[in-house]
Amino acid sequence: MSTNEQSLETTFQNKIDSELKIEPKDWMPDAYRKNLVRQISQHAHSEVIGEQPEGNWITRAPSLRRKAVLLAKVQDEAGHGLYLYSAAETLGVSRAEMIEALQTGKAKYASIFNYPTQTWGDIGAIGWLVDGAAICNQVSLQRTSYGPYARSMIRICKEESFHQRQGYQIMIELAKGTPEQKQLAQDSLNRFYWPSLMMFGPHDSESAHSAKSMKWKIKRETNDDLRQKFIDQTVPQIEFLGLEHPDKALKWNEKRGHYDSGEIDWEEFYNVINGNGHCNRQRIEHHVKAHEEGAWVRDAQNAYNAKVKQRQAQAVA
Amino acid sequence: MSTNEQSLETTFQNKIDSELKIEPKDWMPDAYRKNLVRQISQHAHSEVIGEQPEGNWITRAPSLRRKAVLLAKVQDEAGHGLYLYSAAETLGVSRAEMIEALQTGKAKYASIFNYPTQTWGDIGAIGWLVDGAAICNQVSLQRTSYGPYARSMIRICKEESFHQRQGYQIMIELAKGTPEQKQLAQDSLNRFYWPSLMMFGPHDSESAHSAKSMKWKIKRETNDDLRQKFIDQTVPQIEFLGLEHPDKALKWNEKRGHYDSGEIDWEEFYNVINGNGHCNRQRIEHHVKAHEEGAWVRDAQNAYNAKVKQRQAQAVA
Amino acid sequence: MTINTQNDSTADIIEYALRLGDDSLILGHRLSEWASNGPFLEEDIALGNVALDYLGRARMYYTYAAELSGEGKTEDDYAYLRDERDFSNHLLNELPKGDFAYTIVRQLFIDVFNALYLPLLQQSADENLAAIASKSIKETRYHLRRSQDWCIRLGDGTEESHQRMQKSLGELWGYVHELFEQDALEDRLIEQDIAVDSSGLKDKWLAQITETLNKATLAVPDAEWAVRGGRKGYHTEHLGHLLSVMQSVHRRYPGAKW
Amino acid sequence: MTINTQNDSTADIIEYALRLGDDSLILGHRLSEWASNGPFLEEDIALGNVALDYLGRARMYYTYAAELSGEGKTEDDYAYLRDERDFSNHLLNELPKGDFAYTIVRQLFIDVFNALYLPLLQQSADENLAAIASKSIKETRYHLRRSQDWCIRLGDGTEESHQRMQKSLGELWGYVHELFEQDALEDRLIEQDIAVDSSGLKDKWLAQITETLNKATLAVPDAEWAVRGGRKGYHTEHLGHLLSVMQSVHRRYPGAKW
Repeated sequence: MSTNEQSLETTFQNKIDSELKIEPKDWMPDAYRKNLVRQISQHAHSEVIGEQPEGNWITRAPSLRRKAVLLAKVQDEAGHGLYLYSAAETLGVSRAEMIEALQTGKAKYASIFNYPTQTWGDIGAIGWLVDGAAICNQVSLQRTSYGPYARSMIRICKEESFHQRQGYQIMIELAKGTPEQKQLAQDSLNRFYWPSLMMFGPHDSESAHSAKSMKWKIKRETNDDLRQKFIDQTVPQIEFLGLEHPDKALKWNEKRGHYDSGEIDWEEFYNVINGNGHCNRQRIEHHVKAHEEGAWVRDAQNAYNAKVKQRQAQAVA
Repeated sequence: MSTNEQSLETTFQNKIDSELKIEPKDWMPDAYRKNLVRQISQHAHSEVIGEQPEGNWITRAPSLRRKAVLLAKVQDEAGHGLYLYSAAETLGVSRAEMIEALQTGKAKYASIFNYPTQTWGDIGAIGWLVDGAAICNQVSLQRTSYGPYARSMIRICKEESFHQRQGYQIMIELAKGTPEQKQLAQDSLNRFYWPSLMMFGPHDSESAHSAKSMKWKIKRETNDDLRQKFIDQTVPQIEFLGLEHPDKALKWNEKRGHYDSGEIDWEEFYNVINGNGHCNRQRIEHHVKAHEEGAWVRDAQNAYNAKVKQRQAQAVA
Repeated sequence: MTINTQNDSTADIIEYALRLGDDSLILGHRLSEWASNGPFLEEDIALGNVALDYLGRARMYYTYAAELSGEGKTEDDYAYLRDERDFSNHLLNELPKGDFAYTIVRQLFIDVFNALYLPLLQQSADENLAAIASKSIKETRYHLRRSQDWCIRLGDGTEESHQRMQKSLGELWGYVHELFEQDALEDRLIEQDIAVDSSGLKDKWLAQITETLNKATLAVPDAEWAVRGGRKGYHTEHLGHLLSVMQSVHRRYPGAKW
Repeated sequence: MTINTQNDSTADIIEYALRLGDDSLILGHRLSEWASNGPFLEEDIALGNVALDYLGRARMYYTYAAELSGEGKTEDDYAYLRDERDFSNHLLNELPKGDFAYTIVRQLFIDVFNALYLPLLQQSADENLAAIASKSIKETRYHLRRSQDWCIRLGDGTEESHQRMQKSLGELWGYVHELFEQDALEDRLIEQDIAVDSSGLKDKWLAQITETLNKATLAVPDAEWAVRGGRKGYHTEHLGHLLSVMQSVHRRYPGAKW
């Protein structure tokens, strides 16, 4: 590393240590840039792929109100995808490149979306648990060191809390509804609880990117801390619903001031990540199909814009 | 016309007048051949296109028994299409040519299949009324002058009567069922009664092909006679179901020994024939789509057969 | 609103509100099928917006019908517990979403129609219908700009996009005629200045469509076919499939609240 | 049939019969979607035949389960009044019909499996299950010949047909593993010689598939992925849509007879 680079890196780290934001035009280490591109684009892809499991129930939503709320939510996810792609673009990568990385499997998206939505209850559980887990993460990312990312997070967090409340509302209606509805709620809780805990990633001891990310304040809290927060906040919510907690080993630890919980089935976690989820193939195929079917539209738009430019140029000449 | 042709035509007409069948290798007038190709292929196309309106309810049939019966019926229709294409092929036209004529609109199919199937009751009404009308026609065609066509008709008639009974059974279940089911039956009867009468074609006075077809015994009974038979047989069936007759002008005519009936809305008839039915475009588009999607399968089969032939030839050499 | 005290008119108005509600619900449903299927993210969002606007209108019309009926009905009863034969939307709204060109052409047809229709409905002697129209007009202006823009871009884009647009125009043309037709029920309401007389709108509609298509280098179809029946519940085979999906959960749990 | 007097076994047998019934119904349903969609008329007919055979099996298994349950249930109660989470078919059966290659590959996988499975089920200590197996074996032999023939024709046909077959093999491979897996319920029934132990069939299955694919100039996929869960009601998103359509009319008219 040259002296110049060393001094740049020192300035960079000082800035971070003083809680100043790094902005697109600022110098930054290559690894910082890469790490951010990876994380932001993965986050963007998750929003976009997340349209699918929930979109799966728009046409079947059991009331017009719920249909409108769900449609608006799925639309918000597309919007979040947009902000995040834009934030990543400030780091010098194009949306087309990111989409290509998603479709070829080079870039990842949240593995939770490889679980199928089987019942209307799943729409409640996803809003409540999956968005809830996402928020725990995103709240801490509002203070992330990269400016455009932090600002996207502030905007996204507001909408996500709204989504979480809507999801929990669905759960309340179900849990306080007919016995069959309550059964729907319990079943969805059972299926989505553990995968939600997995959303925080491996234990800190196993996490590949954590140390560096913490130093650079890309991440502000560790996987395990965030997960603990989520576990703790979810207990009274389950109680309020009058549902059974899926974790039979769950126990209040007076000393820690937290709940101790049963161990996550990491084999399942890696199993789903590695392509054995119900929907891994389906999600990417769906994305590729929509993208390919839209190619002629994008081409037409470009062709039209070029024509307009040409006409304007001719008009000026 | 040469003397030779005249004598051939005399022999041909004598044969017909003596109720002998014309067979593929027999001499026949060009117009007879053309007329037959038109009629048989139209009949074949009707069976094939008829798969669609009924196929529309296979996935929604309300009991497993009905699902099996309906699936078998639709399959029978495909079978009838096959016999009839084969019968037409004996006249020197290929199935591919006939399909092409169907898809480009040169050949027709029964206009009844341009009406949509909107409810499960329609499956009953089609079996009962549409197949019933078809049978009236086909029974008389068992004695048609062209041998292969007559023999197809004998085979087809057996299955069609079976279908008609099944359709009527559906109507009985509905008409004797809950008030809502009875309403389904009445609604389907109302929608399919008049179009079924139209299936016999225009009045004899208006029918373009009738005179010649009667002379050649391609047709054995006139449109109006067949229609009258159908009207008469349907009255007690409607009564048995306890449904209202859709023809408010219907009245028994003691002198004629037949029912007098209200006038058919011929404007609607020609309207639907001329492309303004709900399903005209859909039916042909569906057929074209399935045919195009199957092109690679047909190609593969031909390629494989050619390979096998070539290998056999090489093995012999 | 003296009219609502007359029983006959009330039944007519309920039916009229349901017709407008059905048009909105079914079109909104079709548009909602674009979620995660658009040609790019911005379109997922924009189509979702339009879908939401239509869904919103459906809810207002149904809620008004439910109020008038005085039978304790809700918007959901109309959406989820009626059968195909009870739905009275124009056929144009129920046709499958098709490709993007098909969706844009349908929207153009309907947006131009609504841009003419809603200002008249806003003058309705029925204050509730007038109020719904007022809320909808602004949305429709935005929808219309979008449809016109897309129509021009795609018509005057590539050869493929031009062909797709022209094909969709041909496929949808026969379904527009019933938008301008009325039956005795609407005639009665027109006489009371409640319903809109759409029969007089066809010339203006055609002029505006022609103008947009000209800009888009597309030809106005001259095909003579016309399919009709939506207002009488006489639908294409597409609607039944839409309803069997849409109503599946609601019907599965009778009486449940969501 | 002394076994049926034991309550625990009865519940197990009902569940086992439902599993086999669900496999048959869902696959039969998918095959029935080919009506009017085949590549030529002969195939509309042939696929309809296979669909009918599976539908017939479903009815036999369900009817037997209904008899055992002794609650006055019918075959239709199982087909029409259970929810997605109650269905226990293997996932392979519920995947969409796909193109003709996809359908043929799935049939090949299942036909080879059934040709091994049914002769063992025919030996079941449960006479009713044995009888259903007996009736089905002949059908399956015919199905298998068809699948093998088509597989060879399409694999060794054109470049396009070869590619489509290879693609379908890749897409379906991960779904075959659960065919050879059992849970405690089936283990209990295996011990009583009622259920078939399919775990031992995998090698034979693979050998036969390999033989056919070799003849078809197709490669046996070596991908390591495996998706499972059907027997526990843990389904792909495709099944829900199938059921919402399939059950729509039946659920719409509760208690009606057809």
